[in-house]
Amino acid sequence: MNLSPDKQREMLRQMLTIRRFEERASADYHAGKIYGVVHCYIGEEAVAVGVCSALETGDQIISTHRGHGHCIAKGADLNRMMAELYGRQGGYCKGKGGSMHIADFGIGMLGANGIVAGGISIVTGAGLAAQMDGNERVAVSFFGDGASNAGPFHECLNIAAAWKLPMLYICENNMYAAQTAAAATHAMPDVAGRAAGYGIPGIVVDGNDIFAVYQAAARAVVRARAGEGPTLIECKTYRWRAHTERVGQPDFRTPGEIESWKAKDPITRLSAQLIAQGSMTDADAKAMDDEVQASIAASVAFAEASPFPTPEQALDDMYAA
Amino acid sequence: MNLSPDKQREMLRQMLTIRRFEERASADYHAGKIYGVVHCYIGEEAVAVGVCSALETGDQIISTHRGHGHCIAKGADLNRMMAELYGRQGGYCKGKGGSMHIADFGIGMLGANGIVAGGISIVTGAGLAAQMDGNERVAVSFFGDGASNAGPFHECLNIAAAWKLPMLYICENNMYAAQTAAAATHAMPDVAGRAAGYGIPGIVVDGNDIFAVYQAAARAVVRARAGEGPTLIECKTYRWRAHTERVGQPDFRTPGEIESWKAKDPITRLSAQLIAQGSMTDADAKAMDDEVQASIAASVAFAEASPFPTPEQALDDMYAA
Amino acid sequence: MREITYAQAGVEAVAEEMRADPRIFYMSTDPIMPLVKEFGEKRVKATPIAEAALTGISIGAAGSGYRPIMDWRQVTFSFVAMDQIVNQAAKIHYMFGGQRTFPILYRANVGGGTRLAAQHCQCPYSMFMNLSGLKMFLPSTPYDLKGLLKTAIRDNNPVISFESNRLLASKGPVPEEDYAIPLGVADIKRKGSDVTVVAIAWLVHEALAAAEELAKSGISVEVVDPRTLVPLDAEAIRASVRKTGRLVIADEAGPTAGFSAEVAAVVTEDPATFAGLKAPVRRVCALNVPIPYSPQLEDHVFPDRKRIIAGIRDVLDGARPARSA
Amino acid sequence: MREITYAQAGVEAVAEEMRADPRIFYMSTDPIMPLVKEFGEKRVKATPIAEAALTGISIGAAGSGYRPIMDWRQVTFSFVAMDQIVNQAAKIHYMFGGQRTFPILYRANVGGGTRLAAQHCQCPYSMFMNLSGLKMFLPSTPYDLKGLLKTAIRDNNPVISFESNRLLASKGPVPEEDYAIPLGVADIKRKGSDVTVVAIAWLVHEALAAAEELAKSGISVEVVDPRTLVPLDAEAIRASVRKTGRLVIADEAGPTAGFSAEVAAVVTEDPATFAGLKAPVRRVCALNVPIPYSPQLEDHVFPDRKRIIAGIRDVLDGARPARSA
Ligand SMILES: Cc1ncc(C[n+]2csc(CCOP(=O)(O)OP(=O)(O)O)c2C)c(N)n1
Ligand SMILES: Cc1ncc(C[n+]2csc(CCOP(=O)(O)OP(=O)(O)O)c2C)c(N)n1
Ligand SMILES: [Mg+2]
Ligand SMILES: [Mg+2]
Repeated sequence: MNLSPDKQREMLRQMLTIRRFEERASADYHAGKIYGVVHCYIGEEAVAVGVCSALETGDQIISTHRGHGHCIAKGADLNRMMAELYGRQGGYCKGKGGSMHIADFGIGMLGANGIVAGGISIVTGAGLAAQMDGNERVAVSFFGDGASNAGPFHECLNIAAAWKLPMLYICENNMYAAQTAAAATHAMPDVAGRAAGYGIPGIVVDGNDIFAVYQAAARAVVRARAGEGPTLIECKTYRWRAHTERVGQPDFRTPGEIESWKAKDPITRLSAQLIAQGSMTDADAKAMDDEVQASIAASVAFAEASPFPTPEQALDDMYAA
Repeated sequence: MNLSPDKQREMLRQMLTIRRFEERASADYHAGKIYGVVHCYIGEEAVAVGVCSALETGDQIISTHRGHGHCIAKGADLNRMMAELYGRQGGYCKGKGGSMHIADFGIGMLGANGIVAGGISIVTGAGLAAQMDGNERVAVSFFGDGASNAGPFHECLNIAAAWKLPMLYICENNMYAAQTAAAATHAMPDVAGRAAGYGIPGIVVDGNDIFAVYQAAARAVVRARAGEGPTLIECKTYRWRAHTERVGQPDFRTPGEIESWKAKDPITRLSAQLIAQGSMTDADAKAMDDEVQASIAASVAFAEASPFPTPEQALDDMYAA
Repeated sequence: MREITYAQAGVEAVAEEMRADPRIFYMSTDPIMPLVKEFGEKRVKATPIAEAALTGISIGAAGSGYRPIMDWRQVTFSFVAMDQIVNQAAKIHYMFGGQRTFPILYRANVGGGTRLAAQHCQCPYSMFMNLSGLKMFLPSTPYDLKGLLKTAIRDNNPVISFESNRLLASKGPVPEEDYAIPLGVADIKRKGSDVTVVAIAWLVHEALAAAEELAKSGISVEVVDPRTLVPLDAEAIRASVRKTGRLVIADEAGPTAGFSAEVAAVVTEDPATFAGLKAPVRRVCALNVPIPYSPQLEDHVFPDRKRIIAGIRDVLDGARPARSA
Repeated sequence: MREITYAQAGVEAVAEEMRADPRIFYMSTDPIMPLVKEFGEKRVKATPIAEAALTGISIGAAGSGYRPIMDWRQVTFSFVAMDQIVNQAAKIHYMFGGQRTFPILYRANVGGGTRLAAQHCQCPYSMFMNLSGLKMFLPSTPYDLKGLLKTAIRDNNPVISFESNRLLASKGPVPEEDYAIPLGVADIKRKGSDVTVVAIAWLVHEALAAAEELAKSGISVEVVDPRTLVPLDAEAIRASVRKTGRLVIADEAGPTAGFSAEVAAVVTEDPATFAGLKAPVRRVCALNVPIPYSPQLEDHVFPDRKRIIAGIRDVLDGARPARSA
C-alpha cells in the first residue's frame, strides 16, 4: 500500500465530510427543512471512502437508500447535494429526487436508490459498458447485507462472473436490515462466502479500517482492469444511528452494541493514526474539521439561497429529447 | 442402499412409463392432437424417478415447463395426464392447463410451471408448511441449469437454509437452457458449488445413474426430516430431444454429443443391471414394456373418450368459493 | 363509538383473525411489533428482503393448507414479486382447474404525500386491476379497512389489500364487535343530487370536503366510494350517475388506463346510464409524471379538493349540447 | 412493393439500425440467429435467464452511452423484471432531474392464439400504460412494426415494443427504403361513416374483416389503429368518433382498467366528442379470465370479428335515447 500522506489526509477529510454532512442533514430533517426520509451512513464512512479512494475518474459507482457517503466519496458537490435534500432547483435532481435519489452521472455516481438491491444490475450495466468500451474503467456496486439476500445479487454476480465484467461488488454488512438482524436472515455469517459459487474472489474486511478496505478494493480494481472479472468484498461495519431518521420506528439494537461500535469509529481511528505517524498534528485535525464544517455551512447557505421549484416544473424532464 | 428388487423394477417401470408417455405425446403433438407446446424429458428420467423413489406420500414436489416426468414419478394418473394434453374435460386441469400446467395437488405434485424458476418459491412454501405442520414431510423443487441463474434460486436457498426448511433442491443440469449452453451462462461448471455459500450440502451426481440419484436424495430426505435443513443436489444429465417439440426452432447441439448421451441411456442401464443381477429376465423386460405401452394406449383412449370442454366452461374456476 | 386509526384498524383485523384461525401466519421484512408480541416469531415472521420468494412461498403454503398474510409494505416493493403475482397467484386456481384453494392476503401501502419521491409514492393499483384472477380493495376509513380485511382473510382466494399512506394516522369510529364488509359493495359516503363523485382512499375525504364547500353554493354532490376495486360495484356507480346525470372520478393515481378510466367506461357503456348522462365525464387524477420529491412539486402533481371542485364545476357548466345527429 | 412477415420486419428494423449505430447491442435469453450471424456474439448476446438483472443492465449501459435492446421475448417473462421497469426505467430520467438519457428498446411478444395457456398467452400492455415514464406501441402490420421500431431505437427514452404473437407470420408490404413512423400517430386503416372501431394488433385485422362483412349490409365502418399506446393519439380517435358518432373498441386484452377503458375515457371526457356521441361506447375484449389451454376454451375467451360485428350492431341499434333531463 503506497498511500501518500496527502492522500491519507484526503481520505480523512472525506470521511469527516460525510460525518458532518449527515449530522447536519439529520438535524435539518428533524427541523423540518428536509423532507421524506434520511438514512444516515454515520459509522460506515471508511467503506465508501476506502473503496472510492481506489477509483479513478471515469470509474462508476451506484449506491443504495443510504447514499450520501457514496456521493461524497465519489466527489459530489456538497452544495448541490444539500440543495437536493432541501428540495431546491439547484439540487442535483432539481428537487425531484431527495435523499433517496441523489445522483451525479457526470462524476460516475449513478444514484442512490430506494429499492433494496435495485441498483446492483444498473451498475452492472455500467460495467458491461466499460468492458465494451475497452478502456479499463471499472464499476462498483455498493449494497447492504439485506440486499445480499435478494435475487439481483445472485443474477448479477453470476452474469459478471460469466462475462468477466470489470466489477466490484461491495457488501456493506452493518449487521441489520432495518429492524431485522442479519443473523436471522442469513444462514452463514459471511456474505463473501457466496463468491466461491461463482468462481470469483470473496473477501471479508474490517469495514472500519479504511486501509484494509482500500487495499481490498485496490486489488479488486487491478483484477477488474486486467479483464479478470469481478470481486465480492464484504465490509463488516455498523451504523450508529437508527435505520432512518423518521421518528417512531423501533430500533432493537442494544446500547451496549452501539457503544462498542462507536469505540471503533473509523474517523477517530484514522485521525489517531495520522497523528501518531506524524502526518498531521492535533491542530491540523482541528483545522480540517473547521474547514469541513465551513463547507457544510456553505452548502446549507447555497441550498437556502436556491429557489424551490415552481409547481409547473413538475412537468419538466418527463422525456428526454 | 437397501432397494428391494421390487422397488428397483418399479423404478425401471416408471422411467419406461415416462419414456413411452412422451414418445406418444410428441407424436400426438406433431399429429395435431396436442396443442401449444410439449417439452420432452426423454433421457433425464433417472432424475425424477430416482428422487421421487426416495419420497413418501405427503411429501410434495414442484416441476418446470418439462413436467411429465415429475408427474409420473410422483404417481400421477396417466389417463388424466393424457386427457389434459388432449385438452379434455377429464384432464387434470379440465383442459385449462395443458402440458406446461399439469398438476395433481392430491398426490403432492404442485404443478408444472411455464416460468423458469417460477416454481422454486412456491414449493419452498410447501416446505414451510411442512415445517409448521411438524409432521416430517419434505418438499422438493426440480429446476434446470438455466433456472439456477435466476433470482428465485438464490432467495429460496437462502431462506430455506436460514429457516432450516425440509427442502430438496434438485438442479437438473442438462447443459442447456433452450438454445443456450450452460457453459456460456455459468462461470462455474457445477451449480452445486453454490450451496456452500448458504452453509448447506451441495452434491453433484450422475443424473443418468438412478441409484446415485436415489442415494443422494434419500440422504437429503433424512437430513430434511431430521430438521437439519435443505440440500442442493445437481444431477448431470441430458435431454435427447430438442428443447421443445415446436418445429423450426434451432438446436445447436452436435449429433455426436447427442449420440454420446444416448449411449448413457438411464433406462437401458438400469434394465441391464437388473437383468445382470438376476432381478429380471429379458422376457420380463419385454413384458414390462408391453404393459407400459398398454397403459399409454389406454390413456390415449381415455383422453379421446373425454369430451372437449364447452366454451362456457372457460368461465368456471375463476374464483374459489 | 370508540375511534381508532386506520393503521390500528388494520392490526386489529389481522390480530382478531389470527386468534380465530391458527392456520394464519404473517410475513414481512419488518414485522408489526404488537403482532409479534401476541403471536410470536413463528407466526409473525421477519423475513429476508426477498419479496419475490416470499410471495411465492405464500402461494405454496396456502396450497398446503395455511392462510398466509404477506405484507409487501410499500406497494413499490411488490414489483420485485410481480412474476409471482401475475403469473402464479392470479392464475393458479384457474390454470389448474380449481384443484386447490389459495387463501392469501397481500397487503400493500399506496399513495403519496410522504415526500418520498418517485419510487415510494406510487398508486399502481390499476395495474393489478387489469389482471384477471385477483380481488383487491382500497378503503378510505378505519371502519372500511377493518371490515374488508376480515372478509379478505376469510376469502379462499388471493386478495390484495391496498392501504393508503395518507390515511394511516387518520381516526374513525370502529365498533368493538366483530363485523365484516363484503367485497364488491360500494358505500355512498354522502348523498347528493347534482353530480356524482366516485372517489377512493384519500380522495374520498377530499371529495367530501369539496362537497361541503359546494353545498354552500347550493350544489348537491353525491360521493360514492367503491371501496373494492375488483370486483367493482359498477351498479352502485351507475345508479348514482343515473340519478345525478353527471360524473367526476377522483383518484390519487394517474389517469392512463387506470381505475378512473374503468369507471368512465362502465358508466358510458351502460345504455341506461349513458342515456342519463348530461355532461362529459371528468377524471381528476394525478398529473401524468413520476412523483417528485419537493413538497411544492409533489402537491402540484396530486389531485385535491380544489381540483375536484374545478372538475365538478366543469361538468355542471359543460352540460350536454343538443344531439348533433 | 415486396412483402415480408411481421417477424422479418422486426429483424430488419433492428439490423438496419445496428448497422448505422455501433452503440446498439442486443440481449435475449435466446438470440435471433440472423442478428448473431451479422453482428456477432458480442453485440447480440445470449444471456442467462435473469431478465430482472438484464433489464437493469440495459439501464446502466444506456446511462453509459450505449443504446441497448433487451428482448424479453414473451411479455410473460418481463414480470420478473418489473421492479426494474416500474421503479427504475420508467422513472430514472425524471427522478434524477434529466441528468442523463436512457435510450433503451424493450421488446415483448403479446397475445394469444398459441394454445400456450394462462402464463404464455397474455396481453398486459395496459399495466405498462398505467405507468408514467414509458412510451410503448403495438403495431398491426409489418410496415407499422418496422417503422415504429426504427423510431423507438432512435428515441432517447425507454420504449417498449409490444409485438403480436398472432401476427408474427403475417405478411405485408414493406418498402426497401429507410422510413420511420413517429410515435403517437394513429392510422386510419379503413375509412367509414357510421361507426368507429378503435382496434389494435390482431383485432385490427378482425375489425377490417368485420367492416368488409358489414359493408354488405350498407354499414360503413371506420377502423382506427392507434398503433402507439403511449402517447396515445387521442385526437385522431376523437375526430373519428365526432364524425361517426359511435365507438366500438376492440382489444385482445381483458377490459378492466385496460387500453379499451382508456379509449372510452378519452372519448367521453372530451366535450365536443361526447356531444357527438349517439350511442353508448362498447368494449369488445377478452373475457375476464386467465387464458385457458384447450382450443375451444381459448377461442371462446378471445374477441374476434363476430363479436366485433355484434358490438357494432349494438351501438347502431342502441342509439342514444332523448335526453332524460
Ligand atoms: C425491495 C425492497 N424491500 C424492502 C424495502 C424497505 N427497506 C428499505 S431499507 C431496508 C433495509 C436494507 O438493509 P440493508 O440492505 O442491509 O442496508 P442498510 O439499510 O443496512 O444499509 C428495507 C427493508 C425496500 N426499500 N426495497
Ligand atoms: C422467466 C423466463 N424466461 C424465459 C423463459 C423461456 N424459456 C422456457 S424454458 C427455457 C430454458 C430453461 O432452461 P433450464 O432451466 O435449463 O431447463 P431445461 O429446459 O433445460 O429443462 C427458457 C429460456 C421462461 N419460460 N421463463
Ligand atoms: Mg444492513
Ligand atoms: Mg437445462
